Amino acid sequence: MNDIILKEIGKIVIPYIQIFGIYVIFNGHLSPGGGFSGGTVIGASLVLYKLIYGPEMIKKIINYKIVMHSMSIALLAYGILKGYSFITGGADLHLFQIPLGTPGNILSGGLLLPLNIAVGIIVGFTIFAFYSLFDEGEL
Amino acid sequence: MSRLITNYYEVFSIILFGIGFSTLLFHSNLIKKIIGMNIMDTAVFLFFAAKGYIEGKDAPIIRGEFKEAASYINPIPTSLMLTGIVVAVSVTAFALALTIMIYKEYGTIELDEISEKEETGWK
Amino acid sequence: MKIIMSVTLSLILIIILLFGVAELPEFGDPNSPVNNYVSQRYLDKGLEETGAMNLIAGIILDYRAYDTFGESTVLFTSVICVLALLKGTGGKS
Amino acid sequence: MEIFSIIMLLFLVGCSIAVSITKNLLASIIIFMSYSLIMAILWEILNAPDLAITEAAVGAGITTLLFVLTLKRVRGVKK
Repeated sequence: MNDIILKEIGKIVIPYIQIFGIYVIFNGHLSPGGGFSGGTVIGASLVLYKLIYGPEMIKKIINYKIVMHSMSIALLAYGILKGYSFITGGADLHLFQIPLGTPGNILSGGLLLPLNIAVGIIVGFTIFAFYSLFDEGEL
Repeated sequence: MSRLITNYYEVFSIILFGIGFSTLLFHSNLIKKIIGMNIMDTAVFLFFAAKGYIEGKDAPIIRGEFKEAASYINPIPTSLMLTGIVVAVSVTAFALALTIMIYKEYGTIELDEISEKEETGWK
Repeated sequence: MKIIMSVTLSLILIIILLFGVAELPEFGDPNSPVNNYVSQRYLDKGLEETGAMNLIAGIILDYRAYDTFGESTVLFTSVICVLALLKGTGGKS
Repeated sequence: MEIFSIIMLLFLVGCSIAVSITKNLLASIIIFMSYSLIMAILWEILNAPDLAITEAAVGAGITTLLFVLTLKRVRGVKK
């Protein structure tokens, strides 16, 4: 792929797609959206990047190690955060409770925002891994 | 029987389920079979989402201030089906990977030719 | 032959399932058994207990969070399975 | 709104039958993509916007991409 038009349009379009995906993830508890749809949008932008600029460019930023490590860390973070919330919610332990904040702000809803981010990371890298595995058999 | 006219969403979803089932049965191409399985998936999701709908009420998203609880639709079928869609995608990806491996082994994705090659011992 | 067989089979299936649909409660009925106390509880207390404006996010990430955890595990497992099947198959021809 | 949703449901049935009887595999995959888009419109009518966003991104985007890539792998080796 050495098309100059594709490369120049990609420079303009890809940041907007990624910003839209981040917006959908971070507003998941205020408006329709959330981790699944926002993560899919970010994964689609990564797929577009790899389609336009070729596999060598993206291998410097996202390789096998990055994908596997960030997915495992996001999954572990989800389990630990939610397990902590279940312990403090059920038993009478008087541990530190995450404050809920005023409804309507971005930083509200307690654990909903970090959990949305973890789900978004998992889904986005899943989409990217599916594409690169189906396309050329490598991650 | 008059319920069949008022419950039109459920009727259409069952018809879609039947079409997907027959697509799954009578095509010998593996990609067509996977598409049929996806059609069956979406038919089940449509059935569930139609069960949660209530006439003349809003989506369960609070805009402005909280109205009374009786003014929103049932949120449980929506949240359950959100799980189902993403699982359906991963099942589809796994089935397609198996299809590629079958092609590398036998050189075709038609089930009739694969069973013929199995019988004659082509290796 | 195969086509006639499968279409007949799915027509029988459709007719049997339509007998079930004819007995279901009406579409869009507020008093149907689907709208029971569970959804009432979620709608009543959802905002003050989870702090989410989008009640669906409140359900899937707070009340039923381990459901979503299992789903993320399914995604991770499917990536591992596709990796084990397709790694090194070299699609470039 | 009732008539609009019935028209959309008829479109869905037509799309699924067309997927089944089309001979060309690429054409049937593209028809399946339009099936997913119509399904997203139906979920917006049924007051489930989360499902509509997810279906439009996942069903019409990612599933079609995976099908087309598989078709490329399966046909491309033969030539």
